[in-house]
Amino acid sequence: MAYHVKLEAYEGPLDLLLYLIKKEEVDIWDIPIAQIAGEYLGYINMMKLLDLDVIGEFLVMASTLMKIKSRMLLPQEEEAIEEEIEDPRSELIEQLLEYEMYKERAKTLAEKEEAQSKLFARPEAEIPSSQPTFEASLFDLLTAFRNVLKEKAPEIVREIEPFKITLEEKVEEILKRLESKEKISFSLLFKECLSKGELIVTFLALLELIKQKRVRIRQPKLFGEIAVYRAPA
Amino acid sequence: MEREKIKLIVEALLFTSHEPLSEKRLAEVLEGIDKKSLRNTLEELRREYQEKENLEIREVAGGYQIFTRQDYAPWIEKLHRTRPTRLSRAALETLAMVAYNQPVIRVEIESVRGVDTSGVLHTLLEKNLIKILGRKKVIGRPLLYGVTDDFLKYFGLKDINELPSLKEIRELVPEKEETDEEVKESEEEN
Amino acid sequence: MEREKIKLIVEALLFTSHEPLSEKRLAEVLEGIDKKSLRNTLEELRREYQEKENLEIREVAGGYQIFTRQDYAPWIEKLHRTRPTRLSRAALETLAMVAYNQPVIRVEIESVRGVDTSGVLHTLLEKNLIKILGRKKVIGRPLLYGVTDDFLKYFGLKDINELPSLKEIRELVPEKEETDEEVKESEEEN
Repeated sequence: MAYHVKLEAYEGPLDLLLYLIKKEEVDIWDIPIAQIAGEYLGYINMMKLLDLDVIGEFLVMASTLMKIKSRMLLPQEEEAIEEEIEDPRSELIEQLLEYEMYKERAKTLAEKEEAQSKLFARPEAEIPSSQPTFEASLFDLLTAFRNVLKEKAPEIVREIEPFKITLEEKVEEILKRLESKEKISFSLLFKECLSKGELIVTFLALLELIKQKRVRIRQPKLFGEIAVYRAPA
Repeated sequence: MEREKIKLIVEALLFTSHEPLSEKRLAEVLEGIDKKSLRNTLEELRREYQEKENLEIREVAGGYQIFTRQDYAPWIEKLHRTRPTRLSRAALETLAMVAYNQPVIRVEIESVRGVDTSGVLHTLLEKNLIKILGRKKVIGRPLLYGVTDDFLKYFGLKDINELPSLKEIRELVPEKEETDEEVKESEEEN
Repeated sequence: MEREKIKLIVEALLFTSHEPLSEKRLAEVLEGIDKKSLRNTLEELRREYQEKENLEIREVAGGYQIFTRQDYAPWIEKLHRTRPTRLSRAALETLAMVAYNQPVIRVEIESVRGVDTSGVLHTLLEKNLIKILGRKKVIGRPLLYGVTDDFLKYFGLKDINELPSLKEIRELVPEKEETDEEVKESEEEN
């Protein structure tokens, strides 16, 4: 498994470019393209050395920079006669400024997030209801299952399945596993499935157990990996 | 810490909790507080709430909890009753089946979900999220189901073609554990 | 119903609710109340809570809700053993794009951010901070995204218009090492 090195400046090609512009203290309206392009390529080489796999978008930017650089080297007088020539950098500058604007907006959102996270409201009361409700949208449901199906390549399955596991057996299996452990991670539950059929059965078993209130689904870390818990007796 | 401050903290703690908080638990949070002054604070707070007409602090199951008073129950029940209900998972799943495969008959839904869906279908019909489109021309002439305009409204869609396709959903689903990485603990960021 | 009684009921309702209550919702529960007196009551109640040191009534996502005040967060976090989690920068940037440009399609976001955002969009959909609004009537009929009520709740916004405009952002966030000329010049542009 490739390990991820995530440096602030590496979040995207524009981030890196803005970072370099600030670091070199150059004017965003008059970027010394040759210098910045050189620095940029230096960082890309470093990323290659670190074996980072996010290089695609950075390469696109590098080629844009090189293109601008070469256009800047063209003798301009001849072109200028025909029409008011545009600075080859202007499109890039526009993009950078726009991106910077959203970075600022993101920053104010982060401040609001910070402020709001310190305010606590009344918790949701556990109102007994005849029908269990879930905080899930249609999208949630489809993606959860989509994820599951995607992780297992369909090739594993042939027409002949060595054994068939029923819904009841799967329900029992999940419950049994929860006897010895407090929780099982959602993804792990599916990783161990041998066939697509078993994946589906596992998913259905889980839904069934949730419906019967025998297990609970939680995200221990807010928005994190989903875990399946034994429901309190 | 001064007494008044402790009282304010305890009140805030009781407010954010939907289960009774024991003195022990409160003492843990208010590290280093002595038992007697905590109890006095709780007593004082409780007396203050006794003056209130709508709220009270009660000792329940070895802890303290804020409740609304009996007289206010009708309004609170009404608030919860009129609360927009969320659809159950079974309902959502069945709805998805109907929306993506309509017109569809019950056995087709059941062959995927693996459980009896007559109850769910009934609920969905009642809520006017699905409707009967007609009968399928096979043996037994089973009912055909489809989604309604209310379904589209519920999910904020203009028409059925606006439903994301499975392909699009697949595109949106990130590889591996990317989702986890999107969220960083705040400490890492600082 | 007399005014004082209404206030007590409204307080009890706000007190028990885990989500913001809109005036409309409150009026439904308090059948027959006229809008003006409800609004006055809410105003009065809010002023009363302003006197409190530990609780306050805030307007969020088109409704009213009681919150504990910032200073009390450490104790409450300790009680619930929660650690605040934060959205990643990528998630915040994408959210900003969606919030300020909704309805917006994926390629528009990507053209600004310069990176693939499908993973982030998925995360945000999953957290119910954004939603699919429909499809754009262009070739390929791409999905349109917008922010949700949960977005407003998450950031404590009354409504979408409460988002600061770019000008306000500049005033609010004087950047540390950002070169002065840079800011000035882009202001001139506006």
